[in-house]
Amino acid sequence: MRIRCSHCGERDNGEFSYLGDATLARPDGMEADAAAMYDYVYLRDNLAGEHRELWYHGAGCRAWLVVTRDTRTHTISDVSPARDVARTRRTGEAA
Amino acid sequence: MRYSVFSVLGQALRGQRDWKPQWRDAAPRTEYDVVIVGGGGHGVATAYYLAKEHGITNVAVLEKSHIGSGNVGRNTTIVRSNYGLPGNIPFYEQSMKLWESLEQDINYNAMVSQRGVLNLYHSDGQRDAYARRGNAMRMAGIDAELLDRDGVRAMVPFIDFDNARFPVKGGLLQRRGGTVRHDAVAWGYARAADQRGVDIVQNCAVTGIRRDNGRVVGVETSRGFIRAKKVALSVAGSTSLLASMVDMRLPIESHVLQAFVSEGVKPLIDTVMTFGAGHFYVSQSDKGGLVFGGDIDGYNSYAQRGNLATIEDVMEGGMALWPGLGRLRLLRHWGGIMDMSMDGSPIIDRTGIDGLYLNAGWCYGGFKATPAAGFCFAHLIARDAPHADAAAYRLDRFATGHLIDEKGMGAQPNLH
Amino acid sequence: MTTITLRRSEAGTAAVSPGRNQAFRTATGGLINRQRPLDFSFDGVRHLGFEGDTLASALLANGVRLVGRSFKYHRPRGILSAGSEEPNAIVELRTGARREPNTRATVAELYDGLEAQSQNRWPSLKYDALAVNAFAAPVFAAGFYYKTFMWPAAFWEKFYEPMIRRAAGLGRAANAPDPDTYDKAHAFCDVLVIGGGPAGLSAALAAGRSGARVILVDEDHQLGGRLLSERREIDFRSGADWAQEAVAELESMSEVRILSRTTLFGVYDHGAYGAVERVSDHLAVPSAHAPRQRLWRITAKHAVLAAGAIERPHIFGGNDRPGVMLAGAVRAYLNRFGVLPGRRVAIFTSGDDGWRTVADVAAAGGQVVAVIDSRSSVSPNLRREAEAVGARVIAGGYVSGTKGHLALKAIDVVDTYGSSETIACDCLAMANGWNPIVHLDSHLSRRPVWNEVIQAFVPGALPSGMAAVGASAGRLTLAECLKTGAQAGAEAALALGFAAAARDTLKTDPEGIAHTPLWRVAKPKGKAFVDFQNDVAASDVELAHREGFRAIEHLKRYTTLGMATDQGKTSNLAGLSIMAELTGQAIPSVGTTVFRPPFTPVAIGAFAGHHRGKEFRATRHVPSHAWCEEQGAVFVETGLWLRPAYFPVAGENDWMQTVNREVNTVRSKVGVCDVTTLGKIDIQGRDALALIERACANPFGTLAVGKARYAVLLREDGFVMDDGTIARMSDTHFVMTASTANAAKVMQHLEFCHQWLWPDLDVQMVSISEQWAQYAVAGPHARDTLRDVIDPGFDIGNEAFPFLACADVTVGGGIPARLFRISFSGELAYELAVPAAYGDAAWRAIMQAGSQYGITAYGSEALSVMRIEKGHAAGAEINGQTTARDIGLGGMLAKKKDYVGRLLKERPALTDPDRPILVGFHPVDPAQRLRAGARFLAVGASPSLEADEGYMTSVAYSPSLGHWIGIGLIRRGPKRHGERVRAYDPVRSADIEVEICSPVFVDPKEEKLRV
Amino acid sequence: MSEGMTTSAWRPRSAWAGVARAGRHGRLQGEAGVRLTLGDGMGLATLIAADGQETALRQILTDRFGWSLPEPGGANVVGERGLVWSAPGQWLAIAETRHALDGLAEAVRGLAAVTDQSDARALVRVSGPCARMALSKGLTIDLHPSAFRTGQSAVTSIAHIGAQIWQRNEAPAYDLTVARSFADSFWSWLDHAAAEFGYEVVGTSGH
Repeated sequence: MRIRCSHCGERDNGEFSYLGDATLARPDGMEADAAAMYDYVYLRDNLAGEHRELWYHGAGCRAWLVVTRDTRTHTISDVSPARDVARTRRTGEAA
Repeated sequence: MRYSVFSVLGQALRGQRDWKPQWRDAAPRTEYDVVIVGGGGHGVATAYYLAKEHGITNVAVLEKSHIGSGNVGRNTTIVRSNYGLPGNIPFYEQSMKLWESLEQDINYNAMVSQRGVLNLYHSDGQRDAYARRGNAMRMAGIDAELLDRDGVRAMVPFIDFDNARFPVKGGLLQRRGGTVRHDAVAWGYARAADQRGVDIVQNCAVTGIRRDNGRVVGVETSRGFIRAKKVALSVAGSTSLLASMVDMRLPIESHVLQAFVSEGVKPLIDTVMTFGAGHFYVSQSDKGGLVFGGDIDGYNSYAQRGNLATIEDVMEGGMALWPGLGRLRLLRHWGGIMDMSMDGSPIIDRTGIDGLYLNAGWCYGGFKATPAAGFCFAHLIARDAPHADAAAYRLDRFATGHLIDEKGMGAQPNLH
Repeated sequence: MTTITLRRSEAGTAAVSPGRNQAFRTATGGLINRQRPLDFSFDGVRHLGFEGDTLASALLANGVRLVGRSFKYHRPRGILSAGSEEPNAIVELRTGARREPNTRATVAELYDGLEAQSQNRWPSLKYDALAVNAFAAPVFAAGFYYKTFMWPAAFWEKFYEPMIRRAAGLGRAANAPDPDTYDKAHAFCDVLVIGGGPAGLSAALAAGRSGARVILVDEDHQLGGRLLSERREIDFRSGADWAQEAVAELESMSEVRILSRTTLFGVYDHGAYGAVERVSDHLAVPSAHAPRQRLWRITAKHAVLAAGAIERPHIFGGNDRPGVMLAGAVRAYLNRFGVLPGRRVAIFTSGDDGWRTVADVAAAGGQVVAVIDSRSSVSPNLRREAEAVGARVIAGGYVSGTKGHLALKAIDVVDTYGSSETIACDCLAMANGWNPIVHLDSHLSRRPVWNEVIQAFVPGALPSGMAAVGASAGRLTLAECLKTGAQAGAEAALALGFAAAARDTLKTDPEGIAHTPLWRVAKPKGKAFVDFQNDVAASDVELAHREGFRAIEHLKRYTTLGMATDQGKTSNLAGLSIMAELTGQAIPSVGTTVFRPPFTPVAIGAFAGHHRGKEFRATRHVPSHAWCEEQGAVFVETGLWLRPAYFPVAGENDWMQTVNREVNTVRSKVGVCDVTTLGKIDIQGRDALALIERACANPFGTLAVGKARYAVLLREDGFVMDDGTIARMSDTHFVMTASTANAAKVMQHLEFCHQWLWPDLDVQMVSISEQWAQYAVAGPHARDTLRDVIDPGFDIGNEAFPFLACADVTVGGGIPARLFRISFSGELAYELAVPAAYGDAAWRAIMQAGSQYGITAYGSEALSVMRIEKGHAAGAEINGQTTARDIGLGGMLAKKKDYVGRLLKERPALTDPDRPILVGFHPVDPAQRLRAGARFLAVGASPSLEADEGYMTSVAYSPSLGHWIGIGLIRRGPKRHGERVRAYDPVRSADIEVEICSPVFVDPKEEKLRV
Repeated sequence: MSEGMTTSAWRPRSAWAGVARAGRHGRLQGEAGVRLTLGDGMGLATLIAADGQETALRQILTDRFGWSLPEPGGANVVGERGLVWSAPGQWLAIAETRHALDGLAEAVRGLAAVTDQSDARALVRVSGPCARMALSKGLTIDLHPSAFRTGQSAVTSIAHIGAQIWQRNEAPAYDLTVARSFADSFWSWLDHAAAEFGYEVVGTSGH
């Protein structure tokens, strides 16, 4: 498998480590409740199809990436820097 | 026809003419007491024990392909009960005991081979962790031996003791562990369930789960609607897909685990051996091929294949442990889809929906659990209460914190 | 049909007479070098062959036809094919540690001194005792073992299984460390061409001429594919000559790389391919510095599959007799190797293609005794050509059986009217059509589709960037191979932006491919084999059908059809076709088998490459490593690190004596320990503190500049991830340490926190683990020692530099360093960090400075003893299953901030008062030894899971106390000080009484570290 | 501080000490296919831009040091000085000696964090006709001129060991660094990879 890192270009998947679903948002702050945190930590859609997921380019630029990949075919349609995605999301939340 | 040396010899004289299909290729009826979704090892075992232990025979096993086409036919055939946590220990030991009497019970030779499972350790810390586990096993009455280096050498003299990057210091041995011919487990249970009246329905894909007033009433399938009082999901690898039909999210991810077999050779190793300093475990099939594997590829996948990075990792582990493997050839490698749960342990439980039962989250350990999973799942379905040996496999344990995390990896499925 | 003479080897005629026994070598011809005779042996008998031979061709040249015994029935087996699909002719190649079982003689290149042995026979190939199995064949039907061997149960492991295992298996592995080395290489290209036959060469030429980067892979040592084995014509020269010219042109292109002797074995995601190059397998031993094999990982933008096709055998009685061969193989031996596979050859064909064999046999001096075509209508031209060389032609007939024991002597033929006769022959060539090699294109889970015209599976829809051409695409004629290859090569290049010029169509001699497959003969005499190697006969397929194993995967698994080392290359379709017939279905309705990698078996060593033995994983060395080695330190593997465990000195004869001395010296004088292996992270920026506050479970807001603090990190699920220290060097600059084992994990986690959870924090973070050598100097004389190491002007006294202080200092006369007053041992202690290049010098300086106080170097063992004496949690306690509360850190957790793990650590099970909590243990009888991993249970309780109260996590012999001590997790531990329990350790036959105590065994008031 | 250093009696130890030996190794016939020059005593520092300060940082580096900040995957190295891209917003500054970078942190204060890494890496210059082929045995990136040229860099791994590589010239010559503690294992791989071509080691082997 080859993943095109947003910063480094295409690399073998052995350079990356996988975390999982990138659509989940951590319930932040002292107001967050345990039920929401349980949901965030434990429950997954586990889609068969396009899956947005977090990968870490640990053997490269150490960037976290949001990869959109079809879990049935492994076809990757998008890779974005996670920090950019996260910032955009936070802006969206704030708006 | 009952299987025995006599029937085999008899048929040899008759040109094998009289053998019948090992199970009926049943067409689905319109209604059952219990519909089991998934004709893998667990599904057919559950049907068998429903019939045998609980007298419930109005049962259908619905399989989208053919019996045993999933992980029961893709694994590395290892059976063991060398677990260390109280939630797991009684369950896997029950499974081991069922393995020990399986063939006579179902009249099918599944080649249960108690050749021992040897986990190697390479550091004092690993040794102590194995001691902790072995002691827990012994307290539960399960056999466990902690071998030192010489003890290991006596069993597997050919591994690298002299030039190893991570020298072998000893191992945890469970002699009652071993291997079982995987396909035969599925076939044997299917045949035995069929003989007790269970309908084994192949080529029947479940496309929906119908509910009425919060209660399950049946399943939509590629062969029409089938009414059922109870529906039991036993579809490791695809659990989340089935669960999504009733809007249920689960603490499960689907991951691909690769397995490997070498060309057949004369006997080399007569135990199951696990490398403690790399991702590699190996045994030899009765046919002569070395059957081996390693870690999961580590990303969500429903494709039954993996990638080179993992393959090389496994082979490096193999060569590091056993340098005599170099000229042996890899014959075939394939991938299976695992239900990786959030704590590395399974779920056998009711769901929030009346009449819907769940057997899932087996990670890469489902094969060894087949008899007990069938036994305990049948118990749950029949009595609506968990079997004592599987009582810890609750779905709410993630919320309550009663995790069964043997490796201590936390809520990251790909690390279990 | 035009007849073209193959390029003859130069010295073909008289210079070297055929070798001593090469009775079946043709007088001339073949792509072999008759000037280079090669000596080899088979089963101890010496023969001669020629350079260019395979082991199979050389054996045939010497009249050796019996080469092996089958798997189950031990039937005599010969050579079926001339390629990598071979199921029968598998031998043990080489000897000793280089022995390679199951080697296909048909692809093993001959070299001088080659030694091969037949396998799976005893005592000899000719007289194989287990051939009696053949008489028991009626019993040994498919799956018979599932029905018996069950009584008595205990007999399986003791009797039945060992017997079966000994009989099964094929060759014997060397099972000695492989003496050869393996290599890996990574290659990238625009167009990968798989297969160097006419289609592949055309594709490579078209793509190469455009300037694209091309890799051409072929498993043979000589490119040309079937062109080498057939007498064909391209543009008025022989196919072999054309291939040679094509190769020469390709070799002249700088962007084309040709990998011959290389098998493309697997297709992986996103244009990744695996190939193995047999660099030295054609040599007796690899030359110096050369690997035996090299694993290529190829990344290609486009791929052209030109892998060719495999000929299908016929299914009739005794079709496994040595001498029965594929017709294409017969032609390969005749044309390429100059070998007559038999003198009296019969041909059994179901298509025009098989008739090609007639002229080839005749041209090589053999006699064609008969051509049996299963089709009743045969072209008059073909008939005429055959009859012209004296062959009988039987149209509409079939071969029903064979005669001969160890080799073919005659065939039974049934003619179109049903009457049978016996025809003497020593070779039967079977031509039942060709199956395109669809293996590679199905590796990515694509299913092939059925093609009615050629009655075979061909590639279905392929992933983008992949094209199949030539025979592997079902385009079986030479003209189509050339055309589709050139087209695909040009298209791939064009798609990648290279200008590919079209070339003239090449002219080829005419060929007929009319074909009506005969899936099996009507009335076979004797066992008709489908899978030769696994001894699966047509009757086994019938049995599987009878027993309900009708799905293709069931058929395979129940009968083992297609599961042998050839993975069913010659048998899968035959099995499928019989099942189709039995179930009354069309072949594609029965299913397609899933082809898995590798295409042909690959040596495990090749996948491992350099990474074996000591090089399995990298070894990391600490900065004091050279000194430690000089001192004869004993090292221990800790993750990738090699750490000094202890430093024996003269007169010490067991490790414990050494460790006790090290501990005692630290506690009474001073010691130094290399703690460089700790992870070190530099955290700077406006929001550095904010990130630390969210990542760590204890508060840091109050940490003053110049101070360090213990830090605990939780996972989001509330369990402890790691612990370390955080030192504040300035308002916006922190240095954090993580444990050796978790260094990388913590770095990754912090990056996650920063980049994903809180992307708005302005933080600059980098690992400095490698920059700084870090040494713990501990003991009452630690300060005295360091005063001589640290440059004058830095006050490291207790008042100016109290416990938990940190500061930038210089050492050795101006070298920047960092000093932390932290202690793992419980003694007055400092950790001194110096630039790693000065690590060696600093270490020596510390040893020098401390010598007047009796300094000792201490290793990880003494470090561990002292931390247990102090009750500090480490890896055995922070094992991923414990909470901060479990290990006695509950009190330090922050209450007024959000941090990772805050919420879920409060789950009921994690706050259960009955949870095991860390305490200390000492043996009631001080002479007794403790062991980690022992379980705790009440005195007098009988062992059971219910009685289990926890377990010992770490133990040490405490020289400070003079007895063993331990720390461990036990239910309600802190409330039970003084209580006695059993430490039950049956796996080491130990069961001793211990008393629960505080986990801090030494200096509980912490007086020593604050002086 | 820097003046003090010159008077130090402490001798730095090369990362290659006891690991690499000068001279000809591997295949001995013909010209060495690979030439390995050991780097030693160079100044290295990580430079990480503060959020939103990249432009200002770029300016000051140009003004004060004459350096241009390379784009992702770039390396602007002239002689033995320059910057190599390492990660988003992060570069490796290189200079002939560790002291040559002494003023960097002060110069970019507020704009970027500077962390000394002079001791963290082992550096080797790889050149010679077979340099690409030898490196391709461990590197999983494409070094072909159409994909990787002078002025390009990559952070990747080589035979399981983290590495940073940049191309110095079209000869080609590459500078390659690995973490210091891995020097021994890395060299063992390099020896294995280069032996079939014959290789020559030039430079210090430490004291």
